[in-house]
Amino acid sequence: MITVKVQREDFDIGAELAALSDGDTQVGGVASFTGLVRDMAGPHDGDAQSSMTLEHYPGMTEKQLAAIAEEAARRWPLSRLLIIHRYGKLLPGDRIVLVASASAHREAALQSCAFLIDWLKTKAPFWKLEDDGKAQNWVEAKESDDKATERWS
Amino acid sequence: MITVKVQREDFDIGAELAALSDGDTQVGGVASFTGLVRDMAGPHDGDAQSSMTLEHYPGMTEKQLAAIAEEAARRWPLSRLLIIHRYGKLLPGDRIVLVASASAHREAALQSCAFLIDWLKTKAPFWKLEDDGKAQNWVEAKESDDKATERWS
Amino acid sequence: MKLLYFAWIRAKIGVGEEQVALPPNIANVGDLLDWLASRGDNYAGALKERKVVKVAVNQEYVGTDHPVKSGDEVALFPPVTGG
Amino acid sequence: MKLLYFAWIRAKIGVGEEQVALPPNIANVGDLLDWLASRGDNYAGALKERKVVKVAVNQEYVGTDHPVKSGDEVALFPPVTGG
Repeated sequence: MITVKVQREDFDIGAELAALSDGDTQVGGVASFTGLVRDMAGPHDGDAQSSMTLEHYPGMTEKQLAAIAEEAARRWPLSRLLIIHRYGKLLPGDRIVLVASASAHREAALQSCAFLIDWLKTKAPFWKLEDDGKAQNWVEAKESDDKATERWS
Repeated sequence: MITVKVQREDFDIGAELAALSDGDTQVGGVASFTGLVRDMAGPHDGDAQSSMTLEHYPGMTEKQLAAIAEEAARRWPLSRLLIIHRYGKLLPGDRIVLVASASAHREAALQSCAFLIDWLKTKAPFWKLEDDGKAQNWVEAKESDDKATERWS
Repeated sequence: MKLLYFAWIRAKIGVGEEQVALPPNIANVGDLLDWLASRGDNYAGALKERKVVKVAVNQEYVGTDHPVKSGDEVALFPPVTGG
Repeated sequence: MKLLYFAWIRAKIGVGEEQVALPPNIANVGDLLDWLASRGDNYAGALKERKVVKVAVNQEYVGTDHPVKSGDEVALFPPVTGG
């Protein structure tokens, strides 16, 4: 019912979302959120190539993602639930993360997706190192992310 | 920026979602909701094959979906927005509808998706005729859908 | 005037679409529904529960006081159930 | 004890992982952080802003009063920024 993947490779959203309802005709809706790498080198930075490197804590990452997913499954009536998070070097436009949930009820699917991505942003041990083509810097945690997580408690 | 499709054919979610951010590296997230046909013949109904036939109002449907999408684009900072709704005869597990939105901000993407599906359920001229394998009946509008739409006004 | 019927309203009336010549005293949607209901048992039955009948004139939702004229496309249908 | 460092804490300390023998007076996470900060400028610099240092013992988030013992895996890292 809960699938968690932490991987360097890209993923196939169509196949992943299809798998969330495959063979289960009680599923009425599948909600998803895909996070993408934004371009940090602005349009005025000429040919500067920005990138992002995701570091994580192998072992703890999987445990935390599974715990977040289990919490979502306790809060909403979900049939299946998926979290995929990538690590390593990524370029603008690359997929970073996919959260998705399948439910008989659309509210449960959509709300649990919002919950998963909010919690993941404040609990899962990943760190982003941004490179705007000129300098590297570690992305700072946002207070707005803490606030977003608080609304679920 | 806004894409609306009303069609008999199935759609490729992976390709549709990829198109929502393709070439736009300011997109930080893509949210989606896919509605599926649930099986109306319960597990005790033996080999009864249920189905659902969607009737719509050609012309007005497209206008209403475009109006709903434009309203979402006014309310949230969205880069692109997609609604695909099928009509005709569908079987359990078949995709009915896809709403998706791309934004720099995850909240905007997720909330606009919830808005799109709620509004669509009360404004878009589609009607479901259920066949549980024994009898046909027109699905009744749910008060809960009206309530869900009201929270956006 | 072009009339369109959908879902169980179409099923009860028995046709999905028809062209009608408006009597001169029909000014708005309410008048039109009254007149249609008088055209036969199938119409009367389909339009009995007047408050569940949704009306679109020229593909826009309208209320019963909305004016109608002979060139309009008027659609009658039950509450929508898509999505 | 196995110590793991991530992100800029790792970069400032200069290693990602090390095995240390705990001095006998280290009872909890707070003691451990104090002792680590005394091991050199790189540690002191990395742990200067104590309130932004997150700690996991055996892969679970803990507070500074959580006990530590020699067989533990202890990780120090800044607030997470995934997703």
